[in-house]
Amino acid sequence: MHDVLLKITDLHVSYGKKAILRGASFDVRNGECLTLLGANGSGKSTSMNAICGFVKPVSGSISLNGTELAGKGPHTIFKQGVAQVSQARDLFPDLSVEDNLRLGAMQRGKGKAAQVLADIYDRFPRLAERRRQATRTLSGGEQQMVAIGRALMSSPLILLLDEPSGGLSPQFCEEIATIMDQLKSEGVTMLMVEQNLNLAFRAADRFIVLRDGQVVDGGDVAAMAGDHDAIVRNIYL
Amino acid sequence: MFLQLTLSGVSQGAIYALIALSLTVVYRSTTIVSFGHGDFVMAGAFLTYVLVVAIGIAFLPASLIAIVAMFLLGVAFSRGLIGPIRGGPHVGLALMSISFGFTLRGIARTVWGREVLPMPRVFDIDPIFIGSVVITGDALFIISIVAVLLVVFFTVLHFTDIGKMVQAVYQSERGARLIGIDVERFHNFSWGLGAALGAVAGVLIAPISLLHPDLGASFLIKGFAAMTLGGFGSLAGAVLGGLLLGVAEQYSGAYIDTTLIDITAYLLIIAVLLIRPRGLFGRKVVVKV
Amino acid sequence: MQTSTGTLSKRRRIFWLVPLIALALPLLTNPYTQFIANAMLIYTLVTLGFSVVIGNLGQLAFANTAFFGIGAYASAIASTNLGLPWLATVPLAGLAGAFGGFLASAAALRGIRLYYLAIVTMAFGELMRWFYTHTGVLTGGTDGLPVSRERDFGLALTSDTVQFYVFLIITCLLVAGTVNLLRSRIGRAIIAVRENEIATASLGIPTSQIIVTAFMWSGFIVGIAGAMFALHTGRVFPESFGLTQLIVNFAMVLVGGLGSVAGAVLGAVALTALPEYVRAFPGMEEIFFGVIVMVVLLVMPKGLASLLARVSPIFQQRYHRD
Amino acid sequence: MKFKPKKLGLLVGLALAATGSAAADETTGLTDDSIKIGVMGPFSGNASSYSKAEIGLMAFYQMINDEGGINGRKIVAVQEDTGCDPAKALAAAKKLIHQDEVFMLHGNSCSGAAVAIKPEIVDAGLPWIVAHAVSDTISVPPVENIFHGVPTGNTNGEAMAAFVLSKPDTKKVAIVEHSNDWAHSYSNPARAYLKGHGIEPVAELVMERGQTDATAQVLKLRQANPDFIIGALYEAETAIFLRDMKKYGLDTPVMGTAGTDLENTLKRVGDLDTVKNYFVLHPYVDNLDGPLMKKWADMIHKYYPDEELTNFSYISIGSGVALVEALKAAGPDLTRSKVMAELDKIENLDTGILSSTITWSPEEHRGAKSSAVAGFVDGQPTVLKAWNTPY
Repeated sequence: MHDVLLKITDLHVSYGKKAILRGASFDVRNGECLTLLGANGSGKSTSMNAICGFVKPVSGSISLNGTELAGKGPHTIFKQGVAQVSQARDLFPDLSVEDNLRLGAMQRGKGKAAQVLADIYDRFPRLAERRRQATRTLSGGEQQMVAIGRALMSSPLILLLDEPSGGLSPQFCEEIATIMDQLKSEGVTMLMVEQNLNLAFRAADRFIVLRDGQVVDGGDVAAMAGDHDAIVRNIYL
Repeated sequence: MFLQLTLSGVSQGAIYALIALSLTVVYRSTTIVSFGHGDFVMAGAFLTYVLVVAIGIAFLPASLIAIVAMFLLGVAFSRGLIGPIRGGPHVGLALMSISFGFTLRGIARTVWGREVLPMPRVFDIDPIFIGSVVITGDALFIISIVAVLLVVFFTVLHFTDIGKMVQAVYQSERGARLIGIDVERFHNFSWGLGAALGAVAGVLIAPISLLHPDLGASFLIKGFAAMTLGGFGSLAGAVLGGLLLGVAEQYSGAYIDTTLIDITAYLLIIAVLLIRPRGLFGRKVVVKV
Repeated sequence: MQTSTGTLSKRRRIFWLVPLIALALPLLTNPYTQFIANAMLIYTLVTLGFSVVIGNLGQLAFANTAFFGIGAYASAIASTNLGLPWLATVPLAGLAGAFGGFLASAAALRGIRLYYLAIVTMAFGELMRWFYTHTGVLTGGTDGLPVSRERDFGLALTSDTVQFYVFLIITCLLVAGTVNLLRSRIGRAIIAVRENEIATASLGIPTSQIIVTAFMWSGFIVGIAGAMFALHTGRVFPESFGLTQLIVNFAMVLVGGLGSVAGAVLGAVALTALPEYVRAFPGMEEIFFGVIVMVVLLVMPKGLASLLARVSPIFQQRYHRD
Repeated sequence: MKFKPKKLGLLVGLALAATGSAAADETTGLTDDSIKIGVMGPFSGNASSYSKAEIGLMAFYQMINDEGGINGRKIVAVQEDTGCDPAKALAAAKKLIHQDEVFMLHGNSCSGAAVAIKPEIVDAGLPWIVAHAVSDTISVPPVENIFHGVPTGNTNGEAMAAFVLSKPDTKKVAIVEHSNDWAHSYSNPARAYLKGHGIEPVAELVMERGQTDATAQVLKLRQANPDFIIGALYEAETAIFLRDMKKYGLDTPVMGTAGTDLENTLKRVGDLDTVKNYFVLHPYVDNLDGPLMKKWADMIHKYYPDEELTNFSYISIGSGVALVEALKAAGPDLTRSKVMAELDKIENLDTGILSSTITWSPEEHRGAKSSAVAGFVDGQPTVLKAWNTPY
């Protein structure tokens, strides 16, 4: 039996009058990596933002280890152990790499911050070299490392990754994939939105497919091995 | 005469700098320019007056109480009046701050409208003479208080974790949410801080000026000019802009014509627009939408 | 905006109903209430002009009071220094106001936006006021400049009632003109610039020209309102065009409803009447104003116009921000 | 469709608030036991400190009423706010004349507002005594129904300049003023008077309202080195100007307007040394805290116990005394014409408060033609006729 870490039940989210999520339900289990697939506008990013508290659900439940998160503010949810690496990365451009990282632990995980910071520098030696540089001077891939590092600083129970490979060169995609492999091996629970299916299937244990704000398909990545076409068809058709 | 003008300009400019800084603190965190800020300055001065004259508290504790009270008023304003309409059109936000300031002014006017109130002299420091230049106790007092305040402010901002968090929110509000900062609370805090800094300016003006309900309006414009001059939204620029404006007023008054003193601020705003819209010190005009 | 021709003509009919009913108003007034009613017409134009720039074009420009003053002074100067009859000064005031609008739009074209634009345009207004104060030869300085109220083309303009009919005609024409402008391609482009300037430009619409047009139209109608104000008070003073005036105009736009033509009328009428009702409480006007605007912002952010829209869908104008 | 009735309702409601139209009637505003007088003043806005004048006037009315009124009639004052704003003042005047239907008007601080409403009042034809605003254009050329009950700008400016020149060897005079009509109403006649005596100002400077620093002005004055400075500044700016003069060691005498007084200026700047060379126009018979003024101070405090008294508080009372004389003389069968005729007959009336007597005639409606000056003599506020010459 897997124990469920994050349980989404019948989630409805709207922007104004426009309904984006219409009763989506899915679970994220401890230690796994779950990928959300779907066409543009199917509600992937909205799911992420709803979990983080950036948008308030109209109805439904988001429960982390039994604690209800729906309706809470983003800072409260963050303190419960949900960290997101957003699509735009949203770094602090004029602050140094080290400050960006350290800020990740200000609201959660302050006690272990020094240790985690050292771990992150081990993991991303390039960031250690550039720790005094302002993040706006970094390359896209390096910035993504800072974003992931910053999220890890809070020692989250679950890490949300919104398009981690977005806008990066193939070489960097490979690097990101390696990083994710490593995170998985360390047992970090991850929920990911990823357009790059190679990356998505390499990293993920399971996937679900969203369409028009509802879950229409899902399964084990291992079981579906080699049948990506079927999934792609399910996403876009 | 030149030195004397400069000195007096710096002393005036220190107050403009403080007001510009308080406006910028609010603007950088909330993207709202507080058009009612002059009245926060006025309210700070009046509160101090009431505490000193009517209740009989000594000036220093009275001004501290007034500053704290203005902090709380700023927070209350943010929570009660700005919060509900955040995300609406900016016109509404601008008018909300104008109306709140207008109301404060109206309250001051109904209570003390027909009086011009003198603040008792606080620091009767004898003026210092250096050659022909006079440094008065007031100037010394204002310049040193503002200097200390600025040093503390920028030290906290750049060298402490709290300051780093503040910078984080300034640079990316979404990023700040991603690291668990309660941005709404931060906005409220910023309004409080802005109101409190404005109140400090009011407290400093009170002993050298006289109190009347329209005290704040002209200082608001000076604050705007300083802010524009320094690059809209730059904290250090606001301070430098304030000092420059203070000095520019004195020079234009003494060397050209005294009718220009009052419009130096406007002329500078227009000149900056025409020549260098990003301000003298701004990297670029930070207009966050 | 999709409207069937049926609703459109219905709306047109309603539009002309208001002035028709208003024609009978002087029967019910004394010179004081007539004076206030005239002020309502003036402020209708002021508010409408302000609303075009703030509500429709979406630019936070505070130059409105400057246009108002420019119009008033243009009228008074033409009347006193050139000896023109008042009616002849009206188009001049409109053109002067439009020129003011052109100057103000220069700031917007330089990429100055939002609060920065607000501050720059505010500075423009205050500089104008300084100019009125310090060029006594032309403007009469702080003693003010009288406006000739001699008979114009057979009209006894000293009479508040005569003024009312003249103002009513001018106001109706300009309100109709504004409604038509906003319905035209230019009007739709103005809204498009507000919603997304870059996207609008990418459609090949000359956004700079649109911005200049909106500012100049705003300056034109507010400038004419200035000429009306000059006649209304008989003498113009620099102090009439200061920051308090700006705040009052601002409040009218917001209370009426941003970017709505009906709202401009309602806001002007309501907030011209209000100070007269609170005369009994001297010194309380600022508090009344402040509190009313704050309450409107909190409970009725789309202003009085939204009440109308609730009453009848005919008034559902899409000019304001949803 | 409900839009129209609603909007019209608002207008109609406003209209109905009016009680018929006002015919210019000789006895409008009169009953057997009351006279309705409209008192306009800047009760709100940034010039509201002037409205102390109207408060003093209304206290005077109440005193008259408590003493039994005039010919069996009591004065009913209808107070209206002008905010010192021309448009607002015009609305106030129209309201008093056509809606409240007062018998006459009395009061008015702020020259700009008074000048703006003048045509309206000329048309309406009811008596109007201007009790505070100083602009000569209000009463020159004389109009049948408009009377000026305070020393006007010309009188004031000349009195200021004459005092300045009464100091032996005054050759160089400088002027510091606000750029508003109030300041010009003092400074322009003073300039004219100086010019008549062959003196051109050595410096003409502006200090705007709201300025909290006068360094530039004071340093320029130090360079010009005048023998006397004429300062047409409001209360707050006067205090700041005097403080900065002291700060930079300039001890030239300063001649101020009737807009400030010695006692309150001393209170505001805090030390005698700063104001010892300050002189003000003083249109009263005694120091503000002198024995002859005490009864008037007591009178105002009887009806307005919390009122802080300044120079403005007393300025309108003199014209009130004159009005009461005229109303008494007009007898019980009062009409507007009779009151105006009686006002025109007032000659050399000692009001017991103004240092100038009041004289009105059909040819001259500026009633008060002189003003004394006050200054500190041996640390005591003293009313002066000329330099070193007590009144």
